[in-house]
Parts: sequence; C-alpha cells; structure tokens
Amino acid sequence: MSVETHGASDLAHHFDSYEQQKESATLGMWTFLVTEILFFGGLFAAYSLYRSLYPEAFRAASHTLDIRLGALNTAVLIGSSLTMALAVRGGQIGKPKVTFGMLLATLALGSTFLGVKAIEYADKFHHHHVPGALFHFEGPDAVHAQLFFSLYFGMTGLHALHMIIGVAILAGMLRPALRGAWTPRNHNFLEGMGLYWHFVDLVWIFLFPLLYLIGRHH
Amino acid sequence: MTHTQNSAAPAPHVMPVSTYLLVFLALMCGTALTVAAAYVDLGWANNAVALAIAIAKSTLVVLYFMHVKENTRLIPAVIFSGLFMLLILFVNLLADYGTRGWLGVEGR
Amino acid sequence: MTTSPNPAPSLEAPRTHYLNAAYGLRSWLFTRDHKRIALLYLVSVSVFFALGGLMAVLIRMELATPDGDLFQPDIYNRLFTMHGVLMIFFFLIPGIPAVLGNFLIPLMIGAKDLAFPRINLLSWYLYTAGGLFTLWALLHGGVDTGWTFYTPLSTNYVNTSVLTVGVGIFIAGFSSILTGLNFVITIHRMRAPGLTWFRLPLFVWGHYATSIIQILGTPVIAITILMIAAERTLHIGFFDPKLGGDPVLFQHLFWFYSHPAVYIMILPAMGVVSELVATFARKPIFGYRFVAFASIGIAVLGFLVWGHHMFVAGESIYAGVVFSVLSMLVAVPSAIKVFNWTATLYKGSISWDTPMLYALGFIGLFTIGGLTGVMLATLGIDAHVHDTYFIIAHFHYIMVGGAIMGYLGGLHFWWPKITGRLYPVFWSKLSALVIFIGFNVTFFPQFILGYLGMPRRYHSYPPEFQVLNVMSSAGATVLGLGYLMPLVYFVWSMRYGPRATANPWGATGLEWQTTSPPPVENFTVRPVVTAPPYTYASAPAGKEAADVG
Amino acid sequence: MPNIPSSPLLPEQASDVARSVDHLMLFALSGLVIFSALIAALVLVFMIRYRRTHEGQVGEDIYETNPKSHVLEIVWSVIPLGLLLILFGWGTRVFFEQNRPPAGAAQYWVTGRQWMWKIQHPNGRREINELHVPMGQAVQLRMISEDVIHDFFVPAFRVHVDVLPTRYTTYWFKANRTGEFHLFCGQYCGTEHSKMVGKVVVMEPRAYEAWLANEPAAGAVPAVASGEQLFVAKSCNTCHRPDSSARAPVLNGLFGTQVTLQDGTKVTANEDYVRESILNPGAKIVQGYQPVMPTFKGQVTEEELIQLVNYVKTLKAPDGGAAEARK
Ligand code: HEA
Ligand code: HEA
Ligand code: HEC
Ligand code: CUA
Ligand SMILES: [Cu+2]
Repeated sequence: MSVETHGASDLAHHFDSYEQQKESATLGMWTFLVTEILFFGGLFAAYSLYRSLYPEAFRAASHTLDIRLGALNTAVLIGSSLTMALAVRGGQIGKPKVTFGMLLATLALGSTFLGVKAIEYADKFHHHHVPGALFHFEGPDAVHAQLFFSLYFGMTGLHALHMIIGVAILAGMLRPALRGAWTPRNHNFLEGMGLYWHFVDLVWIFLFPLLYLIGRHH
Repeated sequence: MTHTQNSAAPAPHVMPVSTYLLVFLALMCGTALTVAAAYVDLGWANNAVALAIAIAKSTLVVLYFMHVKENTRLIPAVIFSGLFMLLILFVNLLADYGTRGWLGVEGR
Repeated sequence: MTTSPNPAPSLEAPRTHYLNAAYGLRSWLFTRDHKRIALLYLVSVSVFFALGGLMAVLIRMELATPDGDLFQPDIYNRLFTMHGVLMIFFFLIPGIPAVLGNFLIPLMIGAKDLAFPRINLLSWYLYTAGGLFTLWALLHGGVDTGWTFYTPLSTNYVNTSVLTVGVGIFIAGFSSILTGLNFVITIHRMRAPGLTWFRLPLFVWGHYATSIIQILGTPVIAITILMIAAERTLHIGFFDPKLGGDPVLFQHLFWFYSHPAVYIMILPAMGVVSELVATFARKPIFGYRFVAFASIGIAVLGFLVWGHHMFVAGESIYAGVVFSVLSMLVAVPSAIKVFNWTATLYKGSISWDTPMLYALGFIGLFTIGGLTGVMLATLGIDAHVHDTYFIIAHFHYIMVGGAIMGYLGGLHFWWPKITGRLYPVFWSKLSALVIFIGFNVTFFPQFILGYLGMPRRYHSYPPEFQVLNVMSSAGATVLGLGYLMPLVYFVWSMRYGPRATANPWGATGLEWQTTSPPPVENFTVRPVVTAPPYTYASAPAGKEAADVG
Repeated sequence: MPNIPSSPLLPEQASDVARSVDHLMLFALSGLVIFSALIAALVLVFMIRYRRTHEGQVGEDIYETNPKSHVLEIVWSVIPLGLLLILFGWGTRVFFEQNRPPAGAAQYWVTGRQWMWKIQHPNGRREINELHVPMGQAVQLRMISEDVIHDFFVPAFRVHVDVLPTRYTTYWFKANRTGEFHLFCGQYCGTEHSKMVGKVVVMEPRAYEAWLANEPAAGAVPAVASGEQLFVAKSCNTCHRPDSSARAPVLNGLFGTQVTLQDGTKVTANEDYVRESILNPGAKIVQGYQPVMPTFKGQVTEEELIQLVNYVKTLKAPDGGAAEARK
C-alpha cells in the first residue's frame, strides 16, 4: 500500500519505527491481495460450476482459442514477474538504475501481454464469438458455448483491467525510480507494487490452463 | 509489540539473482509441461494435472518472487484464510449442485 | 487496563483538541485524523438512516390499509427496495465500524491513528460517492428489485436504475473492504506496549472479527454486481436462463456475502454491548476469552451457512440439510455471548445509566431475533414462513432491536468522549424506553402476520391481516418519535451540554485515559498497558453524574 | 372469499403436513419463550439485586475466583447445542415430509408468469389463478415459470416452493378438509407481485368430478393444442417416428429409462430431461446419434412444452419392454 509520509521524513508520524511501518505495509498489501483472490473467486466459482455442468460445450468453445498466443502470453507474463522481482531487489540493495531498468522491462512486457490480448479479442470479434446479439457459434450447444465466452471475457477482461492499472502505475513509477525514491530503508511502495504484479501473474497462471487447455487431446 | 528503536532500519533480506533466475526457469518449464500434458489423454486426470502444475507454479511465485519465504508467519495465515473462504465457496456450491436429483423429486 | 503513566498525563480538558485544532470545511474534508473521519461518517450515516426511515414510514402508511390505495405498486416496490438498500449498505454495514470503530480503535489500543490514515479518508469518499450514486438513482426513480436483486428479474425484466444502484453498492463495498483492512492491520501492528491480544477490549475483538468478514466477503458481492452489470448492459450471460445461465447461482453468490454481512452488522454491536455491560457492572466480562473467541467463531461459521436463504429456492434438499445444521451451529457462539453477559451482571455493581438501558434492550431483543433466526434455520418451519412477515420481524428484531440499540448505546456511552459534552439524562432514558416500546409494537405483530401467511413485499393484502398491520404502523410512529429524541438532544448537547471530564463513567479502557475530547495525537504520553481489561478492583472508582435534566 | 383463519394466531390447517409444521413450530416456540424469559428474568433480577448502592463500589470478579466457571460455560454451550440439534433433526424430518410426494399422487402442472398462475389438471382441464382439487387425494404440482422466479405458497399447507424458469420444481399436498385457501406468489417477481394471488379450492371428490365434467365457458382459459397435435405441428414426427429410418431415437418407451449420452454418462429421462432435449438438444446428445435436432427455444411456450412432455410420457413401448423398443 501507499506509504504514509509526513514532512521530510519517510517515517509516517503515527508509526514508531520503520519496521512497524514496513510490516504494516506488507500485511496491508497482502490483505488487499486476499480480497482480490475472492474477487476473482466469484468468477472462478461460476466457471467451475458451468464447466462441470456443460463439459462438451466448454471444450468445443475452448478449442477456438489460440493456444500459441495463450502460451506466449504466459511466458511474457512470467518474464515480467522476473523483471519485477529484480526491480524490487534493486530497491532492496539501493540501486536506482537497476530498479529503473527493470521497471521499464516490466512495463514493456506488460504492454506486450496487453497487445497480444488485444489481437485475441479482435479475433473473437471477427468470428462473432463475443456474447451478445451478434454471437454465433457452430456447434451442437451454442447456448452454453456462449456461456464459456461470457466467462472467458469476464475473467480475461478483469485480468486485463488489472494489467492496465498495473502498467499505468509502473509508468508513474519510472521517474521516482530514477530519482532513487526507494531506499533499502523504505521501499514499501515498490515492494507493494511488486506483490500486486506477481498476483496478476498468478491469476494468469490459473486462467491459462482453465481457458485454453480444456480437453485438447480430443 | 514493542517498537522502541526509532531509527534502526530493518535490513531487508536480499535474495541472490540466481534464485530469481532459477524460479523463472522452473516457471517456464512448468508452462511447457502444462501445454504438453494437455495433449496427452489422461482421462479425468488431465484437469488434476493442469491444476497441480498451476498450484506448484504459484507456490514458487508466492514463496520467492513475493518473498513469503522470508516473511512472518502471519502472511501465510492471511493467504490461507483467503483460500479457505474460496474453498468454502466451492465446496458448498458443490453440496448444492452435486446432490441435485438425489431425492428423485424434480427441483430438489 | 491500567496505565503506568510515566509522568502522569494531565486529564484536564485540553485547550486544543482534535475538534478545535483547525477550523473550516477544508480541515474536515482533507483530514486524516481518524476521529474527524469518524464524525464525517456519523453525519453521512445519519442522513442515510433518516432517508431509509422516511421510506419505512411511507411503507407503514401504505400497509395501514389492505387495498394498496396510497401508492401505485411500482412506487411501493421502489420504497421497500430503497429502504433495504439504504439501511443495509449505507447505514448499518458502515454504521458502527466506521463511526464508533473508527473513532475508538486507535484510542483503545493506544495508537496515534489507524495504520493507513489516507486510506481511511479514501474509504469515506468512496462511501460518499457510492451514496451519491444511490441517491442519484433515487431521484431517477430508484430500483424495484428488492434489496436482494434476484435474477432474472433484475437483469431482464425491470427497467429501473439497477445499474446505478449497483455501482453505488459496488463503490461502497470497496469502502467497506478498506475500512476492514485498515482495522486488521491497525490491530495487528499498532497496539501499545503491553497490550497483548487478551488484553484487548472486547469491542476491538468484535471489530477484528467484523473486519475479517468485510475483507473476505465483500469482494464476492463486488464481482457479482459486475456480473449483473455485464449481463444487463452487454448481454454477457452469467445467470440469465435464456443465455444458458442459472439464476440460482446468483443467489448463491449473493448470499455468500450477504449472510456474513449480517454479522458485519451485529458483531460490532456485540462489541459495544460487551463494553457497556462491563463498565456499568464494574467488573470483568464473565469468560473474556470465550466471548472473544465467540466473535471469531461467528465470523468464520457465518461463511458456511448462506444456503439457509435458499431452502425453497430450488436448492438441493441435501444442501438444505447441510446449511440447516451449520446455521444451528452458528447460534452457539451467539448463545455463549448472551449467557456470558448475563453472568457478568451477577454480583456486579450495576448502574442504570442510559447506555446500560440500551444494552439491556439489545440483549432482550437480540435473543428474540436470534431465536427466531434459529426457527428459520429449521427446514420444516422455514418452508412455511420463508418470505413472509416472519422474516421481516426476525431481521428487524436483530437489526433494529439489536444492532441499532447497540449503536445508540455506544453513542450514548462515548458521546462525552467524542464531543466532550454531556447530554440530558432524563431525555436519554426516556428515549431508550420509547424506542423499546415503539419497536416491539411495530415488529411483534409481524411475527404473527408471518405465521398466518402474509407474504412480504406485498403492496396490498387480504383484509383479514389488517388489524395486526395497523398495530405495526402505529408502533412505527412511536418508534420514529423515539429516534428523533436522541437526534435533538445530541445536537443540543454539542452546544449547551455541560462539559464532560476525561472519564465520566469511571470506566477502564485506554480511551478513558486521555482527555475528552482527545488531543489530535490521541495521547500526550504513550500509554503502556500492564493489566487485563476491565480490572475494576484496582481502578480509580468514582463517577461523576452525567446530570443535567 | 377464502375462509378467515379460525384462530387469530394460526392459519388454517388443511393438510397433515400443516399439522406437523405446527407441532414443530410449537416446540420451537416453547424453546424461544423459555429462553427469552429466562434471560429477561435473570437480567432484571441481577439489575435490581446488584444495583449499585454507593459510588466507588465495584463488581466482584466471580470468573477467575470460581473454578466452576468453565463448567458453567460448557453447560450453556452444550445444552443449546443439544436442543438445536433436536430442532434440526425434527425440522429436517418435516421438510422431507413437505417435499417428498407419496407414490400415486395426481399430476398437475403449474405455469407461473408475471403475474398469473396457469394450472392444468391431469385430464387436461386448465384454469387460471385457481386450483380445484379433490380432498384426500395427494396432489403433485410440477411447476415452471415463463419469465422470472415465482413461488407457490399456500399458507394452509405450510409450504413454499419456488417456481424457476430453468427447470421443473415440485410441490405436493394432500388436503384433508374442504374449503378455499389463499394461494400467494411467495417470491418477489416485479410490479404486480402482490396481485399474483389466487385460491386453492378443495372439494369433496364427488364435487370435484362434477366440476371437472362441467366444461368451462368457452374462452375463459385460452386453449393450448394437445401434445399429439403439437408433435405433428412442430414436425417432431418427421424424425421421431417409430418407423422412421432411425435418424433420431424412437421416443416410445423413453420416459423413465436411463439414457446413455455421447460421453458415456447416463441420465434419467424425466420431465426436465425431455424439456431440455426440446429446448437445447445439443446439451445432452444421445449416444449413437448426430446432433442434428434443431432447437425449439422460442418456438414453443412453456405450456406447449408441458403438452409435449406429457405426450412423450404417454408414448408406451409397443410391446412392454422399453429397452428393446428403443434399440
Ligand atoms: C444483523 C442481522 C442478522 C443476524 C445477526 C441474523 C442472525 C441469524 N439469522 Fe437472519 N436474517 C437477516 C439478518 C440477520 N440474521 C436478514 C436481513 C434476513 C432476510 C434477508 C432477506 O431475505 O431480505 C435474514 C433471514 C434469515 C433466514 C432466511 C429466512 C428466509 O428467507 O426464508 C434464516 C434462515 O435460517 C436466518 C437465520 C438466522 C440465524 C440462525 C441467525 C443466528 O446468527 C442467530 C443466533 C442468535 C441466537 C440463537 C440468540 C442468542 C441465544 C440465546 C439467547 C441462547 C439460547 C439459544 C438456544 C437455546 C439456541 N435469517
Ligand atoms: C438496518 C436495517 C433496517 C432498519 C433500521 C429498518 C427500519 C425499519 N423498517 Fe425495514 N427493512 C430492512 C432493513 C431495515 N429496516 C430490509 C433489509 C428490508 C427488506 C427490503 C426488501 O424486501 O427488499 C426491510 C423491509 C421492511 C418492511 C417490509 C416491506 C415489505 O416487505 O413489503 C417493513 C414493513 O413494515 C419495514 C419497516 C421498518 C420500520 C417501521 C423501521 C423503523 O425502525 C424505522 C424507524 C426510523 C424512522 C421512522 C426514522 C427516524 C427519523 C429520524 C432519524 C429523523 C428524520 C429527520 C430528518 C430528515 C431531519 N422494513
Ligand atoms: C431434424 C430431426 C429432428 C426433429 C425435427 C426433432 N428431433 Fe428430437 N432428436 C433428434 C435427434 C437426432 C436426436 C438424438 C440426438 C440428441 O440427443 O440430440 C433427438 C433427441 C430427442 C429427445 C431425446 C431422446 C432420447 O432418446 O433421449 C427427445 C425427448 C426429443 N428429441 C424430442 C423431440 C420433440 C418433442 C421434437 C419436436 C418438437 C423433436 N424432438 C424434433 C432429431 C430430431
Ligand atoms: Cu410471482 Cu411474485
Ligand atoms: Cu442468513
């Protein structure tokens, strides 16, 4: 979470020590991420339920997704997690240049992910696989295939939204990074951002097999 | 809960870069493995394998990238409380949808 | 909880305190002081209560006659929907935590502020923004789906402002999450030296349990609202049967949050009552640890029982059985609390001050509300009284008779601390009595109506139900008058009330170890705790009569 | 007008189940009264007995000093728990009674829509917002909604059951006295929810027969084509003919059997299954067939579906054995 700064000191007035401040920030960020787990959890629950009710429709609909793009994006995102971790490390050891470079790399990889996602979405529009009035699906159970696409767009859309927010924050962090805003003593904001970014990666680690890899062996 | 030392900064635990690289490699291998496993017919186990790999991958991310390995025990407790609630959501949904029709009365 | 004051802090009413440290609208709207934010909440929460109350009055006016002659059905449906939405999401859920919890938790644990003061202010802005969305929707005709928003009615069949209100609730939900998060971190990380977990006041335990629910439950309603919004505007189906979805899944997701949410509303009130009972009986709570763990028990078990709202909704009968037995279990920690409070009174030194009267009202009415909840959890009974006035009576007993009694009791208890002023004793005791009587006359007849089979959300009803309905409407008038009284004398006291000392009730607890009103930084000397809470035997006894009228 | 409740505190009891519910309620109520009175009494007695008499007086901490405190706490946790489990067990028994229709119940159909009830008798007779039934006969309603969720609620029978748009739900009762009883919609369903009311008329079996024989005035209830007519009109018969060249499964003798689906799972061919097969044939495909059946979603109303389902139910296997007929 954000650091409560007060005056020139980077120890907020209501904390007694840096340690207390750091522990509060870490715990706060984790608690926030737990709410995110449950936020996505509602969609995962709906997904699991409908998939278990209509396995065939889900399999058919899933086969229209491009597994290569999905895998590529997974790799991109994992790479961005690595760079993000290194950016945080840069803060820990007080190397602003490292932090800056790694944040930039993370930003680039995150944007790549979003670009690939945009290509995939465009393809869905093209094939009328977007739920709604224009939806069209060749297959025995189009209704429930549509349900799959609802969940596909719901889950990846929410994930992408998190990515966009993350990218925006990263962009805003570049200048402070160069200025050396994060020191070994207090890099709570950087650390918090790292946690957020890794969390978004985690969600994708689950989304990828759940959405793209259903019954591929058929 | 005493916080007396006012200026002493906590020395951050710094993991070596090599650790991060190893984790990264493991995650990439995991991804390749999931894709490969999806093309092998394992019956019901396909889902289980995919999930198991995803869980293993996320454990790595949580422990190393997210530094939980070095944090206080409280953090895992927080994470598990969230996962526990998620589990409750799934299990109780299953309790409903999984037992529909057992009575042989429609709508029950 | 005694402090070992290093140099004894002065408890004279201070020259500058948090209220007069700065003046002007800006100093309030940009404050990061938890005490001021609490007062911001107090004002906004009261506005929504008054609005919700106004709607309740209109509902009762309509129901005084069986014919549905006052409003069109459309209007009536909007009335009860907006009544439910405002009262639940904008009054009672933020109510005690955001007002009393916000003000008191840092004081009670000897901290200067919450862990994240800016996020605390952000919570208030989010709450207000959510409220404004809802008011805006209200001006555009409101919603008529019932506060439960069941699909497919809410997504496909009504053309009222479902989306706007949904957005309002969504935003307010984030406010609730952030408040809970702030509390949890604060309680974990900011306690004064010596203040171990089992030295925390039970009020703090109650709020800790509440925060757990806010953090773990609210996100699910948030995503559910998003799904509703997507389905309504973009026709992306999740629950719509026409699009292959299952409307019963919506009910599951809705109640996964909304059942635990009822404990968001009651746990803080229970915390208040624990403080009141201990203070006014001048002794430790009987079985402190039991009561503390009961709060956590309720919070956790509360997540397991949501299906009891769906016994007849097409849920599998076996799921019903599971949810029924789990609902029974959640009653046990509640029972523990009630019995432990009662036992605390035994051999106490009990004074009949106003807050205590409210606490007694809470215990009695919560017991009735809770025990009727247990009846509802009984499958065979719920199949009959589901969605009748029996339900309405059940939850008003808990929420109005229980939670609001607790809230008012807390306000009366901490008012001297919050404002540094005393309110008139006579009028405050009278208000407790009037509210108690008015409440019972309003809602007791509804139990009978419900068992007789009068369905809820009915704008007109068969004439044989009229007698009981008229009683209920008459009672609501008395109840409304009762609520007006504190409004009047609280406002009065802010200007004309006599000044309060630091500890007018002779209570333990760190919040009483600082001045009334407290200074901006809460304590002039950092408190150190050396004893469990409620150790009255060694406390400086003596209470100054809060006496004016 | 339906009868005014005989007692101001109890609605009329018109079935044995209603009596079971009342007994259960009485048990729970006595628990409520006992416990509320106990707590109220204790609180008041303590409040008076231990009133603060002088300033500076403090209460006595009996918890720490008395070793029996824990025992007390256990007692008041375990006793309520025991009582609760009894209540749970009893309530569950009654609930099964409320939900499990006896064998041989007469089959009625109920269609709910904003904001009326449409009812069909076993012999095809239809009525709106009224349900006439013979006394002493177990009646089973199979219910479906055309739009939102409704709920069938007759206080005299002490049961609510929601009426869903997705699948059939079941309501049953056996009236044990004649009379007219309120029928309410028990689930909020929009503007005229409070007008979605009607009555259940319980008659002597003779009177019911007479009532059935008495044709309703023409036009009183809009007509629906019979299942047999629909089967032809919607050209189901072009594929599902017993003598057809097996493009589609024969429906004779289907009802009640286990159907093997494409992926090897088995489902029972009940009303829900037949309805789904018509509305969404692709969802469950019978083993050995192609998914060529078109969906009839939006082309048949729920009431027509009821006729079709009823018709499919009547299609008996030509020579008894269901299984052979279908192979
Ligand atoms: C603050 C709010 C609040 C609280 C705390 C509760 C508490 C409980 N509620 Fe309630 N409830 C609501 C608010 C609340 N409820 C609302 C708003 C609705 C309607 C929603 C809607 O549809 O609009 C509702 C509806 C509702 C239903 C659904 C009814 C229906 O729609 O068909 C059920 C069913 O089980 C239920 C049960 C319970 C139970 C078992 C408890 C338990 O937690 C109660 C535990 C307390 C006690 C048991 C009392 C204390 C105990 C003793 C004094 C000791 C003696 C005890 C024993 C011997 C057991 N509630
Ligand atoms: C915290 C929650 C809460 C509170 C406090 C109340 C308070 C009241 N409620 Fe509410 N009620 C609900 C939550 C609540 N309700 C919910 C969730 C529903 C279900 C909605 C649904 O079905 O969707 C419901 C439904 C409901 C119904 C059923 C409607 C129906 O199903 O058709 C009725 C009927 O009598 C009713 C009555 C009342 C009354 C008389 C009060 C009284 O206690 C109110 C008394 C208050 C006042 C009279 C206002 C006091 C006046 C002031 C403070 C001064 C104002 C002055 C100025 C503006 C300066 N309520
Ligand atoms: C174009 C041909 C065709 C038409 C027209 C058609 N069906 Fe079918 N029906 C099929 C086929 C093929 C199957 C088996 C594959 C499947 O399950 O979808 C089937 C399956 C069924 C089943 C499930 C049978 C079983 O053995 O489990 C039912 C019930 C059914 N149809 C009823 C109807 C009704 C009622 C209609 C008219 C409203 C109808 N069908 C019209 C081709 C058709
Ligand atoms: Cu139909 Cu209410
Ligand atoms: Cu509940």
